[in-house]
Amino acid sequence: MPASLTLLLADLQLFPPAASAQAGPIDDLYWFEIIVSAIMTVLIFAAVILFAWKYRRRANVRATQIEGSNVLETTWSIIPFLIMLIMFWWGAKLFFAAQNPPKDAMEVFVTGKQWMWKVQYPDGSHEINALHVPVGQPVKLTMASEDVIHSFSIPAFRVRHDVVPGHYDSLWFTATKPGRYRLYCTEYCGNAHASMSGWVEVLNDRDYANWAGGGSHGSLAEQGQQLFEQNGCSTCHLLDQQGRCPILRGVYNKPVQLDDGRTVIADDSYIRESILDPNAKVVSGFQPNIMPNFKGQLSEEQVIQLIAFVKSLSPPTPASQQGGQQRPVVIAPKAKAPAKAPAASAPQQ
Amino acid sequence: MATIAHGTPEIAAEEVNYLNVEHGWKSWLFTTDHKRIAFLYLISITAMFFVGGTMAVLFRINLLEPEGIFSSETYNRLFSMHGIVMVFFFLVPSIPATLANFLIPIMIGAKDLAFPRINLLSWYLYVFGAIFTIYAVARGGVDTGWTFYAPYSSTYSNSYVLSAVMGVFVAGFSSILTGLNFIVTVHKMRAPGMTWSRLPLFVWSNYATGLLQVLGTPVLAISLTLIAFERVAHVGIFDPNIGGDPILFQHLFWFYSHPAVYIMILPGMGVISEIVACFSRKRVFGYNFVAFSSMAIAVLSFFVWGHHMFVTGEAMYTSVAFSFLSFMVAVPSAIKVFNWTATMYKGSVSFDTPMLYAFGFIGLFTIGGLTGLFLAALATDVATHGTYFIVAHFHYVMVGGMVMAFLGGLHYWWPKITGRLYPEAWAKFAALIIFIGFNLTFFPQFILGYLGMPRRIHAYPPEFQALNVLSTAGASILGIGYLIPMIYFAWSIRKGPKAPANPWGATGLEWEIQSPPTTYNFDETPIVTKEAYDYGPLEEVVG
Amino acid sequence: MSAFHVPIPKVGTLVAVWATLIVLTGLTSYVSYFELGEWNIVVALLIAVTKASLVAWVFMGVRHSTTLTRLFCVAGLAWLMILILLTYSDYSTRNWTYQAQPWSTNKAAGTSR
Amino acid sequence: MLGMWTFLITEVLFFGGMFAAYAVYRNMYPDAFASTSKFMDVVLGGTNTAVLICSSLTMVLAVRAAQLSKRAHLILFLILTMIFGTIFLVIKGFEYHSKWVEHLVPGFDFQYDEPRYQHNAQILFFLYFAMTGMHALHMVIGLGLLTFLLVQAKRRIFNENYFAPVEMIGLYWHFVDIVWIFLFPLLYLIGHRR
Ligand code: HEA
Ligand code: HEA
Ligand code: HEC
Ligand code: CUA
Ligand SMILES: [Cu+2]
Repeated sequence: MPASLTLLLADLQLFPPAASAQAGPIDDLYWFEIIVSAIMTVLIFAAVILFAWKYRRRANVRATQIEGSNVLETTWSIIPFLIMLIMFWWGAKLFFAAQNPPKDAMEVFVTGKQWMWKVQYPDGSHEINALHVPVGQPVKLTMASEDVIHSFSIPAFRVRHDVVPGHYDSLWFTATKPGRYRLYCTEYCGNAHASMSGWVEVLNDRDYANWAGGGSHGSLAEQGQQLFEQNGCSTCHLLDQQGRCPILRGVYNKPVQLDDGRTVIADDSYIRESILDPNAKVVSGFQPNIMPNFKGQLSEEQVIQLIAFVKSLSPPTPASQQGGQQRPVVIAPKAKAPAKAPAASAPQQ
Repeated sequence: MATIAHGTPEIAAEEVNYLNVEHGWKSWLFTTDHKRIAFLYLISITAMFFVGGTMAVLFRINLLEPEGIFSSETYNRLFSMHGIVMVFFFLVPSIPATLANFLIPIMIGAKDLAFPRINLLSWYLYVFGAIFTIYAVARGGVDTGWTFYAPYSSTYSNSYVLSAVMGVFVAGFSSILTGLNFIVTVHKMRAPGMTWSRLPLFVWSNYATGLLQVLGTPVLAISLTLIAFERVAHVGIFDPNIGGDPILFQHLFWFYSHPAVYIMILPGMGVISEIVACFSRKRVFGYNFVAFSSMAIAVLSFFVWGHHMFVTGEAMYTSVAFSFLSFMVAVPSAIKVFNWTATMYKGSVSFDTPMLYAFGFIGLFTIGGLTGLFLAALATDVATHGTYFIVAHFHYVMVGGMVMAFLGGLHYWWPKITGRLYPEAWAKFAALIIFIGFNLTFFPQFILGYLGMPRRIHAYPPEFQALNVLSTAGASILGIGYLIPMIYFAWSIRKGPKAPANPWGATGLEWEIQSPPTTYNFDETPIVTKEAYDYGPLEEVVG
Repeated sequence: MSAFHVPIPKVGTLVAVWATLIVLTGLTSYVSYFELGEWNIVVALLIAVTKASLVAWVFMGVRHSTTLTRLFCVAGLAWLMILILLTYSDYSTRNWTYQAQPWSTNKAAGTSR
Repeated sequence: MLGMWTFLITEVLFFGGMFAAYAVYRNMYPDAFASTSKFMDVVLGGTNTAVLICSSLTMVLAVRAAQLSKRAHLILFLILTMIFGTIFLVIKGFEYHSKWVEHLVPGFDFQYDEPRYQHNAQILFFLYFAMTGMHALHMVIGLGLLTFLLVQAKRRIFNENYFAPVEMIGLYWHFVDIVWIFLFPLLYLIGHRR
């Protein structure tokens, strides 16, 4: 057995690689917590051992009764609390910073289903349980689930987000070190939950260009265009003239006036909802119940392609930079946002 | 009612006590004596602990090999049942339904709980719940994890979710009734002179636990009911296809289940307060603070449930609030740890088995609690959620904390409960084995967790094998460690030396009556004139 | 517990409360026929709270009860509010986003290239 | 008595879970929820509210009678309370029946005449059935308890020194009334006549 033991130990790893821009800062916090914990643990162990030994029971020595001490109690409530405040503040700061992707983030779509991750790129290529990203480039994942809750996790990047069916979840990171890292599903999702894992490949620019160049299938938007024809969207949504339906050209990321008076930004989630549950938000001036419900007929992957097509109908203007997937800089309601007039609910900064 | 003692001469010679007043199974199954009910509970939860533990051993064996040994179906059922059995059928009722059930009336100078029949009812509910759950196992098990997350549990899983949910639901009511009983008992049944500031800390912490049970459990009940409706009739409440929101289930579930983790630690803290005081021959340092911190934990624990949902897409500002409140709830725990430590200062410390468990508790709970802070901090939670880091965290608090406290308390009050002594040397040996086995099992899991190993997986990447093998090795040591007390306790019930009324020289009403107590505990209602920990003259500390 | 002097409520009081409750029921139904926007629910809930308090205060005898009982009532309500408000806080603030200064792209790019 | 109050707290939170769900979904789908109001019969709902309030009055009078050892009154008021409770359940039964006929029971061929809200309205109807159903269940239990009181009253068990069970069941009954006081506006009066 010793042989196999050494083999095991050779693999022994104690700390994960840090391969994204946010990994470092999170590790710093982690180490801070470890050090605080170590100090506290040692202090308490030391005190327990010291007292237990020094005041061990001896004949004729009686315990000294002590009532307590408010000063001590206050000290050992306040000091830990202050230390905890640091942890809280630090953790929250990093968490906030991880919320919204930078404007120039490259967008990749991820669909989770029992039991695999399907990854789609804007150029139309797709892969299963694998993700290729260029180094140094912020990447935003837009994630949907076909069935139950999954959770997309890349430990080396210290990122993770649940993928809840019914809407888009997102996640972003900037990979900093070329290499292969594991990705997992970390929300229990049924029998083969364990095999819902794969690899992230971080490539340097040249390798990434090579890898990305190979696509022969049309871009995501082109695939979306095909679906647009096949599913009869084009019969109603004529590209340039308005019939019973809104024109989709130029809609993306613009505010849309709804029939109940609300205004929403036509982002990915909004378009997804418009396709899968068109009546949830009806554009003002149009009738509900005309557009058929595509739930159950289109998979989340196909919806992603359609969105890419709709997006391509709104060519980036100087104001909205490349790719078109930017979020408005001002705080804007996410499209899933239920109810509430945005003016009332959007807190400024 | 039952036939009176056709007992052996030996028993006949014995003083009358609650164990030998009546014989026959009827005298047990229809008893309303809180002590007998506590005994029934003790037997049932021990059985459930071994059921849950055996499952743990089985799936730990599976984890020896990266590609797993069992099928994923089997593995998923094992850990789900392990979690369900351990949480709802072992740890939640562990100390409250056994030790506290036995001791609260005695400690406050009462003859029984306020509602003896409800107490018995709660045991029956527990048993029914357990039967439902075992039935689910027998039919093929449940594979949802103990958290029953929708829509997996409500729509997708094809295991026996319904009967397990029913089981937990029923057991939940048993827990509510226990809590209700404690609350009313503590309010209404205290002996004359037993003021709130004289209550033993064990009573305080179980009172706080009672509040948690009463306020939290109904919400669990309703959320499980909704899951059941969804499963049976596809009503759509958590179904994203018709606009239902699975996250809502998590809110309702954790509204109970976070407070539940304090149901699973507060009684343990109470035990430790008693043990530390007794074996240091000292009153607990800062009695008021320790008592008050139990209540603070009970109240604050209801404000933090969202910390289980940081990565679900919970609103960012809500997460921040929950994170902050999670740190708040840690402060009273810290107060307790410091006070126990300070109690030993200038004490007269002896190293009997219960005290060893108390040391174990203080150390392991501190580690478990401190790693809880890693999870309460938003950024590090994102890095560790859903991994073995969480598994390690909660075993440190639940097994390292509560199970240690339970064993400590069991040893401490064993002479009172059974009237017999246990073999001290074996007990010390077992405590040591358990401590070692425990750390070996769960410490490696912290490392695994930060490396990214997800929980609830039957197969894992090969680079994690070394640590997993260590962990399994630890689990088998731990398992043996748990067997030893089983054996000597069983032995001691029949053959152990007779225990005196107060083997430890402790204060407290329970030590002033005979071991084991008579059915009505006290011949006449005691009048309390002293505080709980009256170990001698007092000295004020200034400073 | 109960053998002692319990204040016996006057029939008149009870009937008056009953009448008020009936009137309030009518009122809340009546008001619902008007379009008050967000206020509809506010009014409806205010009336409901008033009715519930009346029932608790008079019919359930809270007005004569001990502080402890009152404390329990308040606790029940407080916990209900915790449950509802904190859950609600999640849903009602999901659309509040925040554009932080993320780990600046330049910095990341700078270190890696 | 304290035991009863404690029990009522658990009841508050038991219903509370559903109220929380209601709050969340109503906030998510205000229009769909409002659209269901045409299926909610305000007259029946209002009548039922009144019936329950009357039953609360008779209940409190029953307690009073018990406190004063007026056995005949006690029995009378208990019977009245039970009659009101039964009326409530019968009316509720009619409402359920009409929902069933109109295919408005989630899980049983649910159909909504406004396709636009088909899905989200289903959630409201489920909540409607869950909440009122749970409430009705409590009413049924309450009627059982009242029957028990009635039997005991007939047996002359209660007198001015012993009436705790009447008081306790009274508390329970009033609590069930209070739940309805909230259910009525929330379920019947939402977006009414919009
Ligand atoms: C007995 C049970 C128990 C107890 C007592 C605790 C105590 C705590 N827990 Fe734990 N927890 C669980 C059982 C428990 N937990 C379980 C079962 C889960 C997982 C459920 C699942 O998903 O399956 C979980 C998960 C869990 C999570 C969610 C993780 C995730 O899924 O992403 C979080 C996040 O905040 C958390 C935090 C805390 C905190 C802050 C405490 C605090 O109360 C700890 C307070 C104690 C201390 C802090 C130590 C003593 C203090 C000192 C010695 C003072 C010195 C301190 C300083 C100077 C800072 N826990
Ligand atoms: C509440 C109490 C509790 C207790 C006491 C335990 C006790 C143990 N737990 Fe448990 N555990 C949970 C609560 C608990 N657990 C919960 C809530 C989960 C989450 C479930 C989920 O994800 O849904 C979990 C999950 C969990 C996992 C993660 C599984 C996964 O995510 O894939 C692991 C892995 O190691 C584990 C291990 C153990 C071990 C080794 C013990 C040991 O302490 C057990 C020791 C006991 C025995 C060993 C039995 C007694 C001895 C014998 C029967 C003799 C025979 C045995 C030998 C000779 C070896 N537990
Ligand atoms: C039978 C006609 C019809 C078909 C087919 C149809 N739509 Fe629509 N669509 C409408 C109408 C009418 C509206 C406006 C009312 C509304 O929002 O529901 C609309 C609205 C939309 C919107 C929101 C537009 C905005 O300005 O905010 C999007 C996006 C959309 N449709 C995409 C699609 C896609 C993609 C398909 C095919 C898979 C499709 N539609 C098929 C009729 C149709
Ligand atoms: Cu997908 Cu786990
Ligand atoms: Cu928690």
